[in-house]
Amino acid sequence: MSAVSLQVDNLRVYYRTTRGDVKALDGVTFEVADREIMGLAGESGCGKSTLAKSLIRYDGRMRHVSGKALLDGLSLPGGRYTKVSLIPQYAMSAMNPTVKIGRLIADLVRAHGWSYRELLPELVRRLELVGLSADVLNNYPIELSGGMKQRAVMVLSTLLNPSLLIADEVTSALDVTNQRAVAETLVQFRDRGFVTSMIVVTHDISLVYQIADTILVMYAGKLAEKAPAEVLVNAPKHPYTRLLISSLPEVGVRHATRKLTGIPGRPPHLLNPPTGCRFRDRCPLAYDRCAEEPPFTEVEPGHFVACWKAMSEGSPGENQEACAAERSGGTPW
Amino acid sequence: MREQFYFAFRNRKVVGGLSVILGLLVLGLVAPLFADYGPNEYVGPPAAPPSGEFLFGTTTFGQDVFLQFTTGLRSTFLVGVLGGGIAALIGMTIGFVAGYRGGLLDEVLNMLTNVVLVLPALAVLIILHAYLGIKSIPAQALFIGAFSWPWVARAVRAQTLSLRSREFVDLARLSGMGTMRIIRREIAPNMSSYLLLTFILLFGGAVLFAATLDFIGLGPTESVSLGLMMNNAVHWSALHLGLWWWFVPPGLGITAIVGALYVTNVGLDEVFNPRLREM
Amino acid sequence: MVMLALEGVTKVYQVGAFGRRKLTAVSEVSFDVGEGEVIALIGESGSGKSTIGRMVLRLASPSGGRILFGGKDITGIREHDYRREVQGVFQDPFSSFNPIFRADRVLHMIREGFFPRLNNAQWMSKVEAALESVSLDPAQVLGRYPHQLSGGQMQRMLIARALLLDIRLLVADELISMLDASTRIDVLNLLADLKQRGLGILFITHDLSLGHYLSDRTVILRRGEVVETGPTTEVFAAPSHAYTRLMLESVPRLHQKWESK
Amino acid sequence: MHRYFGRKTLIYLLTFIVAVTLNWLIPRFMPGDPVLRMLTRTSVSNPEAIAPMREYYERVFGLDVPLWQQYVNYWVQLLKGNMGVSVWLFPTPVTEVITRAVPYTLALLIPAILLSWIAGNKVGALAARRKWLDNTVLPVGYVLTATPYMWLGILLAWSLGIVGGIFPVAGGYSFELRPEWSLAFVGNLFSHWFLPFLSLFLVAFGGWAIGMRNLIIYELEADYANYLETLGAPRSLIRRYAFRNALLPQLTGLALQLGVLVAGALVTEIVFAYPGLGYLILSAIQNQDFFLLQGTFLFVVIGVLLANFVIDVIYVIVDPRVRVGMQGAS
Amino acid sequence: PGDGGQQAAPAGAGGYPRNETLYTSGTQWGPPSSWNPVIPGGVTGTVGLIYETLFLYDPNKLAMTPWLAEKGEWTGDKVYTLTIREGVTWGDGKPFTAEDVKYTLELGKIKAVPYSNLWTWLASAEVTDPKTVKFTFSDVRYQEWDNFLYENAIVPKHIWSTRSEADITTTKNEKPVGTGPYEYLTHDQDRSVYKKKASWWATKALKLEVKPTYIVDIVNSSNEVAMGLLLQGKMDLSNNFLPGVANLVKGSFNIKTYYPEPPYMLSANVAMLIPNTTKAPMNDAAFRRALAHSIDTKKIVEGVYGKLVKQADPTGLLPVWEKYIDKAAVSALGFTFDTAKAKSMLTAAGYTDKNGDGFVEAPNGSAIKLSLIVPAGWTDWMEAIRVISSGAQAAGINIVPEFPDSGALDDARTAGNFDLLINNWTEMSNTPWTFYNYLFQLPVQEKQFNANFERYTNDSAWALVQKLSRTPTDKPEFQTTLAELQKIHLTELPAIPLWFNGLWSQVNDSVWTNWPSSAPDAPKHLPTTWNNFWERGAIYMLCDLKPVSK
Ligand SMILES: Nc1ncnc2c1ncn2[C@@H]1O[C@H](COP(=O)(O)OP(=O)(O)OP(=O)(O)O)[C@@H](O)[C@H]1O
Ligand SMILES: Nc1ncnc2c1ncn2[C@@H]1O[C@H](COP(=O)(O)OP(=O)(O)OP(=O)(O)O)[C@@H](O)[C@H]1O
Ligand SMILES: [Mg+2]
Ligand SMILES: [Mg+2]
Repeated sequence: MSAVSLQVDNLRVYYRTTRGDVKALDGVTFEVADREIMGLAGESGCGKSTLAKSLIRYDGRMRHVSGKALLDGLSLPGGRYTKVSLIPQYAMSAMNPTVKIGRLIADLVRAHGWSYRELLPELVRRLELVGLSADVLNNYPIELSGGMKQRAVMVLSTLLNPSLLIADEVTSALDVTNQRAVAETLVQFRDRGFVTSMIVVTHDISLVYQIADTILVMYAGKLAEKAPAEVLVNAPKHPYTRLLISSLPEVGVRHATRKLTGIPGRPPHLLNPPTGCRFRDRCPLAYDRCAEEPPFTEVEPGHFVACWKAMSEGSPGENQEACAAERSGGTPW
Repeated sequence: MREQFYFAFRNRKVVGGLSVILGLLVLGLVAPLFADYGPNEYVGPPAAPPSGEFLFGTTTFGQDVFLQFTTGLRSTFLVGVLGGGIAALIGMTIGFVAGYRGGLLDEVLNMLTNVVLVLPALAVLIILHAYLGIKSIPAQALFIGAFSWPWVARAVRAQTLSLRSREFVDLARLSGMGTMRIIRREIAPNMSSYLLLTFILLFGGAVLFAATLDFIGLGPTESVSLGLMMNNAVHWSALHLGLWWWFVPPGLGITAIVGALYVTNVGLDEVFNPRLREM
Repeated sequence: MVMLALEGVTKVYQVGAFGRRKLTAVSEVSFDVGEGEVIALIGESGSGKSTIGRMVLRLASPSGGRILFGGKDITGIREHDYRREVQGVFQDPFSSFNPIFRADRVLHMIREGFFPRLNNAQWMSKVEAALESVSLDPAQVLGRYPHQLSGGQMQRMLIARALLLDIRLLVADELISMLDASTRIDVLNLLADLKQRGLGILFITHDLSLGHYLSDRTVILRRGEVVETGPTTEVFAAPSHAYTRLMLESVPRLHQKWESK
Repeated sequence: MHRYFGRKTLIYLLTFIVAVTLNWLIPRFMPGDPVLRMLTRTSVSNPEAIAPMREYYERVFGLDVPLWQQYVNYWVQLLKGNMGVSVWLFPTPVTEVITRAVPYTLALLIPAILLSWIAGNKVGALAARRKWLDNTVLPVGYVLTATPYMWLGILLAWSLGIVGGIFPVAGGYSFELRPEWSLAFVGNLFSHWFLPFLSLFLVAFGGWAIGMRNLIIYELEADYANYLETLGAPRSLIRRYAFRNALLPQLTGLALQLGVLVAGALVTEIVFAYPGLGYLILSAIQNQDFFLLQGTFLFVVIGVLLANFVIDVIYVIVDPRVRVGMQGAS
Repeated sequence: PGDGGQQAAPAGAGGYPRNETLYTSGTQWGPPSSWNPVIPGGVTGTVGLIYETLFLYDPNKLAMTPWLAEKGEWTGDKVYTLTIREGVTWGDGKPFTAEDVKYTLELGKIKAVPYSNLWTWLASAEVTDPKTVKFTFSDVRYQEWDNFLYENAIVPKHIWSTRSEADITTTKNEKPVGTGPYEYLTHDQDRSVYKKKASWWATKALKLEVKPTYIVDIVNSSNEVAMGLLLQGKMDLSNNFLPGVANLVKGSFNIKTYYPEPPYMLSANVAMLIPNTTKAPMNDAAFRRALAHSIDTKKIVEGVYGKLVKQADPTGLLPVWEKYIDKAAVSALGFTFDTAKAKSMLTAAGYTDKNGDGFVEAPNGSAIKLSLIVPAGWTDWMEAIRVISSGAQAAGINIVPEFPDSGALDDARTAGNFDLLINNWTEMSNTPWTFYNYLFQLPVQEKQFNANFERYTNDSAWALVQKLSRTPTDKPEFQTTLAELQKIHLTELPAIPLWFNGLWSQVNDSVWTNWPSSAPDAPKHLPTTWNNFWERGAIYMLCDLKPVSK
């Protein structure tokens, strides 16, 4: 993790609706380093997909309000496929049903000025890597099972070795066993250099923890916390992250032994989000300073957080210990 | 719902289409009331071009084309509403039952649907009309309805199939609701916008159908209709004698009504289908 | 005390035109649910969990085997009576509500079907009691449309709906899988409360951690067949079947990384 | 594959049986006596001659045996390709009358269907791309589909034929010509064919153009289009795919529309006095020629069924989804 | 000849030279399908242009003209001797003989041949020598015999005798061999084409020569198509009913009709209002007469037909029979449109409005509501009965127009299930006997196929009709019997004559001239191609035509 690959600076992207702008991405600033896999987590509707999309392509309703995103000096959105690529959530339906997969790939790479014939050996190699035979190129998408399609799409998306790969909820529809296989494949892709860095969007922190180097947590259109995976899971600083993690049932936790609790309340509506810290209403630690918007600041090397409390504490405080104590209640196995 | 009204009234297609339809409907309902003679009566000079007295001129017999046109509009609307309504009723019933009940009943109904679907409806209607001699507009509408439902049944069946697996249907069953009640109270209301669109298309189809039948002289014999006007105009050589005011208005009327229906349909589709709204 | 018992239950679907192909969704499944017991039915997608749930709810009928409720074959119980005691909540709160009606319609349907004779006041007090027992504020949820409610609220409301009847068994088919991590746990806790109140729960899930969190006993299902069953703690601590082990290894855990293969 | 076609064939067979039975049934329960009609129409002046002739012709038309036997005979004859003898054009066999008219109808229908489909789809696809084109194609398309076939025919006949004098407005070819392979004759055939063709073409064209435009817009919203877009595929590629995929429902649409198109052709022929099936049907109705009417009806049904079948085959060839579904894989 | 004709391609590239070709239409309403002269429904000109009859009937002279026959006369009480013309040959070169005549008549012994009833009153036909046939009758019906002689074509025995009985009545006879001036050349769905034969017997025998080398008879698809072709000069003679043609005659379109002013057309048949006399109140002659007075025929003639037709004579006798009309009887018993008179006649007969609904009730108090039917789609008649109904209603008779399908109407008419209808199956012929036979024929049967639809029973009238048939036209008795029949008709009015339908005929004289017309020096033959009218003299029209010289 040396050079910075992706630099997002105060990016604001809103959705136009009849009732006003939905402030789905309201000033986010972060970096993704070379060879970094960054997990992007958060509750539903917090703007994860919006962030992913705005690195690739604005759709008709999205409005760029301010800020910018640079990938190796290239301003995003731009360089689709060759520089930034995406594995979509809807991998099952991502391929044109009436075109053979090989043909689809050929059309696509040719459109980007590559020769399909030259790419073919590499393509076959990668298919084999994910456990597909070269025959699938002669199949129509419908002739493959869901898992096969997912893997084919992964290969397709990364064929031109993009610098940044965005995987948006690629595993949420899968069974645990497949989930693991896909997640591990993603890591492999990075390790083999098919992609330089990666953003893995998911609402499942425990999954992202398995594969990501760093995890970025979003809340209501804003960044809450970013830290190396280990740190974020074991020593989160933002109250939201903490509560989120503590509400996750895990194999090992049983209701009878330890009752988990959820986060009370609901995330604010992004049409008219409250000023100041957006988590304020649900935060057990909220105090008057929170009426002012907390900046997303680096409190430790590589650990960013947007919380007045966390910033003032500087280092892990008593809250952290409390969490650790709670965890020890679980069944140790 | 209120949101949909809001969009409907802002949608140019819906507003434009509806204005044409309502305008013609009102014309059809109101204008004949002001005439103190019947649409088939010889009231003016024969074959007179449009004038202040006879807005659309007169036929070779001196009948008032405007009066015939406005009276014909009534038939057109009647046949559209009835024919479309009957087709919708049959198609939806079959579609709902087939889709919801499934199994053998579905197979049988599906077969029936497919059979009626490939039968060329107009050909069937022509022989039915030819043999039975359809006299009234409701009868004509019945026959039109009886043969234009299959695609509705198909579409409704497909929709019902997908709705049937929605969990609220299971929930309704768990609450002790019977099949028909579930179809009526749970499934149908969910498709109401779709059903409305379907009805609009059927309405337009029935109007065109009726016009075609009237034109070949198989329409209700005891009424005035736009198709019959065209038939008469052609029959009495209006083309060669240059009586354009006799055959232009009825066709234009039909085109306007059906076209407006289609446009309204698309507009409503945009209203109900937010994805299309941006286009 | 055994309340619900499945004995060699099989379900075969006829698929394709004229049902010429057969698909065995559930095969010879036997297990039971006791009074006030939570049984987790765990399996991957397509393993037949929902089919079992639907058979228990009598939304589908078994092609073989028997389902007993209170010792009686359920086909012998009047459907109406059965539904007073056995109800279900489904995976997708969004599709459990008919989107064009107010959300509380799901409650009123119960009234039509089961309490036609209650007057409005009696009924309302019953509804309010049920809502409060799932920690919903009646004033906040009644008269709202589904899209104005959160997923958690919706699921609670559906549970409240079941509670309007004096149910003894609740079939919960993936009822929290669509919810956010933070809301999910609240619903889960609610189920645990209900269990404490003596309700038997057939808890269907593909998420091992959720099953583990709540259940007393676990049934692991694979391709329609039961591969492993036993008290939850035992199954999870010492899985005997290779498939169970594989699943457990694949579960992503916080604080513990996958061991590389 | 077998199952798919087996099922389709079953449906077509059933439709055919229903059509034949309907066809057989209706005239037998309707008012009017075809034989009598034939005799009275041809002004046999002597009243006393009618009764014996009637008896005689009932036998000729096979109307003197029990109903069930008439039904069986009907099928037997039908399978032999014999649709009976026309009452109106006695003693010409119905099949002969029809075979003379069919080339005209096919010459109208096939080009009108194919060209309107192709052109409509192309223009519809273009319209989905360009705003200005969309703004013209859409209203024009709606007006065209909403136009009754006969009215457009009347307008064309009146404007380009009678007033403009550019095209003839009636008949298959000029009365001063004899059929032969000469430029003059073919040109003459063409000029008579053009207006009926045009009116059929235009109405159908409008429908296809709108259909294609709407389908493309839907297709462009599809996941695969979105994905391709995400991967920076050029619009042209996405549009090509969308077009290709939208053609499939359009193909189904074609099968569904066949009946309507045939109907359109029939009325158009009537407007232009084009000597095809439509004109025959009308005459058969007016002359109560049940046998001819039945024959034309069956012919139309068979034609539509065959066309449906062809479309099914094409569909299977172009849409992999159907094929896979048929094999029961997936 | 059929084949030979087809090979002999006409001059010009695949076409027919315009100035040698006559384009006609108005008879053929469907694709040409039969050239069989024995059964009805043959293509226009099958009888007339290809096959010919023994006599023609000349409606101007009201007399028979020998044609294939040289003469025919009553040589005994019940014996008619016919001498055939010499020098007549069939299209294949074989001579025309007395055997052909005998053979043709004997075809009538086949039941399906339309003239089979001939043999109920004809006893035998004998060929006494190659030129002579002797007919012996069991019952002499002069009028009917004349009718037979000029309406039925003679067929060549040498060809037809090789055919089986079934063949004869079902063959299309695609290669007709006749004696007439034309041979069949070719046909398509929408036309049939005739070519002039190299020689025709009448050229030598009667100095007649048909002028057009080709006749293209165009199948009617609709009247407006005919009008279009006529206007473009692509058709010379249209025998269609062309509504609005009066406007064109006045304009400069080269379009002419027989008369340059109303009624434009000669009269061909009479349209009558047929009351069902088996039902009350139509069974009451007084009611029928009152009804007759309520009808504004003039409005029909002018409003519906644009004066293309003529008001009918109250007797219903066509203008050709003018001289037989008993003027005194007409002025005494005839009827005219007079609503007031209709009302008073109704009152006098006991039909009054007792319940004040504006319509009269029967003397016994029962309400009267009658339906008047014409087939749906027959627009001129539909318009006409609207006029009739409103006239009747004005006089207090509640008549409503209805338009059943034509099949249903046929059934109703045949079975007598109707109140009132319009019918016009009374064509111009050689004798008014056909008219009265149509009107009074008895006995009334369960099904009435083509006569006495009013189901009117009057034995004395029927006796008179039969007597008329047995009376030769030149006997004074003929006239007196006719007068009696007219009186019965006018007093009883079992059918109410309304208007004379035209012998629709409009010509474009830009290629051919000298058409029959009312102009002083113009030919006066019937300008028509209708079936059975060739034998009523229309064939002369072809001989009179002159090409416009270029
Ligand atoms: N097309 C749109 N129009 C208006 N609002 C939108 C649109 N798409 C998304 N939003 C809103 O923007 C916010 C962020 O949406 P986004 O899809 O980025 O969330 P997410 O974090 O990806 O959620 P999930 O986990 O459910 O996918 C949400 O409040 C959503 O309602
Ligand atoms: N109505 C049906 N007709 C035919 N097959 C069905 C039907 N319902 C379910 N199946 C099949 O039965 C099998 C079991 O389905 P079921 O829904 O019980 O699985 P599940 O374990 O609930 O899976 P998931 O986790 O995806 O909900 C599947 O293969 C499914 O395709
Ligand atoms: Mg998302
Ligand atoms: Mg399930």
